Amino acid sequence: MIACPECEAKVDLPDAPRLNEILECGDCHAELEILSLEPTLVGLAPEVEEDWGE
Amino acid sequence: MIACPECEAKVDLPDAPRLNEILECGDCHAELEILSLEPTLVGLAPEVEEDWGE
Amino acid sequence: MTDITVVKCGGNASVEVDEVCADVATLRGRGAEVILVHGGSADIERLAARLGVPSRQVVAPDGVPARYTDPAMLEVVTLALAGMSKPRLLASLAAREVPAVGLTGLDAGLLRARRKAAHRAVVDGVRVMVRDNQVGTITAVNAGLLRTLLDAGLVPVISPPALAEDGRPVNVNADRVAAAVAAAVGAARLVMLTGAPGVLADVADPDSVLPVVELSPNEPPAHRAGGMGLKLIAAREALTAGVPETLIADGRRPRPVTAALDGAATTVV
Amino acid sequence: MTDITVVKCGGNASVEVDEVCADVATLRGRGAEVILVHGGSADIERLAARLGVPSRQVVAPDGVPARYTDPAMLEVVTLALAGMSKPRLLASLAAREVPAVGLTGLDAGLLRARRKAAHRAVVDGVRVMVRDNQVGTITAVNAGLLRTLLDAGLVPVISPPALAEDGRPVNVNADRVAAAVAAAVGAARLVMLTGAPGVLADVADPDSVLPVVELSPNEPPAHRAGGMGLKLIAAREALTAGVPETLIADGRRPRPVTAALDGAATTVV
Ligand SMILES: [Zn+2]
Ligand SMILES: [Zn+2]
Repeated sequence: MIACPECEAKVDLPDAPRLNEILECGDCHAELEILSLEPTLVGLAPEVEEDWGE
Repeated sequence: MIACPECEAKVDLPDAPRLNEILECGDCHAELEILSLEPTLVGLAPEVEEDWGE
Repeated sequence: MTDITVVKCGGNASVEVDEVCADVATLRGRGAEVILVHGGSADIERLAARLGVPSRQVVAPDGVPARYTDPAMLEVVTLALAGMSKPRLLASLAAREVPAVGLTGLDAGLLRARRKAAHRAVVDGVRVMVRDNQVGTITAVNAGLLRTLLDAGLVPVISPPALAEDGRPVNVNADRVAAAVAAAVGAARLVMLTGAPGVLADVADPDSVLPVVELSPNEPPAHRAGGMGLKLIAAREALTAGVPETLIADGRRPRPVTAALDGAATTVV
Repeated sequence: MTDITVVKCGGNASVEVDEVCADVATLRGRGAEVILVHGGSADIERLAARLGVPSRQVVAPDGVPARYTDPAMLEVVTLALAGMSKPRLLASLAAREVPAVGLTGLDAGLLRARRKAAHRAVVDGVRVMVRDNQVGTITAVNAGLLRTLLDAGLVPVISPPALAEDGRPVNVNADRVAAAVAAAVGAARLVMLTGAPGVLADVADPDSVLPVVELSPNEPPAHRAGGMGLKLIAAREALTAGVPETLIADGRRPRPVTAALDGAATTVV
């Protein structure tokens, strides 16, 4: 369980959280990124430019 | 058991012969090389120039 | 006035390697200047398997999967391309008395790239922010180095990796490297050899080679199936940058480049 | 008149690599022309272990063991030197804005070698005629290629393998490559960096560095212990071929080449 950095609502963590995993806040729908594990910390997932050709 | 190519005496083979292994004829002391296995064939081991620096 | 032909090939199977290198020797015999750009996906996959490095994929939001070059895989890419694919090509060229010099982007900043920014993708079924994908897009080519080598009668043999802005190596797409090189040296033509007869109208029908494919400057290319998407993007980049002629042709036949230049290819416009 | 310095280094440990590359940058800043020759035994051993390729030895009739480069090991040598050691050096030089071009003997016939003839040795305890040792001794160096690169302001970064008479790659000793290169380009000096303070009178005493070692033209060198034998043979080859100054010095310190040129080295005559 962790608090959404945008709206402070409780956010459920998956059973096996992964580093850099993207979650969605159930309340405000902000996209969050798991920035570390043990302790589990999240931040707002950044907006990035999509370059669809690699 | 195999015949020496130099003097035709019988030459004993080792228990586990290896390809390119060097044997000595017990009679004429020529150096022989195992050139193949199954069948086991030998030839005279060539004289070669030694270059002791690699 | 230069008349440079840039040839992009796979670099893996020894039969193809010998056929491409024999053709490069032929082209040079006629006085042409040639630059060879290569990948080596089969060498990369085989080496990754031998070293126990998993081949991972990122799936972009549009559903297109791409290689996930994590740091372990970047090491394998460099090892395979510089240590296996390139020596195989160089030995084949040397056997044909074609003087060639092997290069990656790390040589005198030959290929500089902008590191791909963090992006959303699905990895191993989980939606993540991908931050350690060691890939980039080419931003500059050291054309002066290539000119020096060509003037000395040498064939440059070029592959990834490239040098990112932070000075560390990154993986780049070899077809796009070929396009960037062709543009930078003002090549007369770019010939991309592939494991298909050309761009196919129907991927399941090897006889459906399109003699010409027309690309629009802005939209995703049609005929993207069968791995052609990135080759068509690369072709467009070359054409946009002024390379007059860009062909996609079958690399699995004798004299693959000569045959392509004689017309047995898909011309991209 | 050229004033070329040929530096031979190991190429393995990242600290040493950075120190050598920083020193190369310094030397070039003073206007010197530099050629870097490298090995990579630690990379070879590590990669061989990862790939499950056994490291085998041949023991010559005089009891001296040497690496047995069977075909599997030759592949590992090329992979490690061209795919790991060389890219590490090139990235370090690029980070210091030193334009460098990586080369092996396969590039434009840079290093040609005579394949070692079949010879008697003991392998795995059995006396055999060794016929598949993929090694050779250098017979020719493409000095023209090196001159072209030096004239363009580039640092050649050279390693094995070499090209045998049959056009296939063979392993060669990197110290002797350095000597052959120094001789072929008419270098002013050859500096061989090693993992010891220099040539030691007593291998067990790191303070027993000999300031000068004199070699006779025909007999095996004294002070062969600790792996110095081949370096001294290489030094003699360079001196015999006309290289005026040949040093063996510690590569594990900051500014290793500069320190050696300032006198902290063993000079071989
Ligand atoms: Zn929220
Ligand atoms: Zn006999």
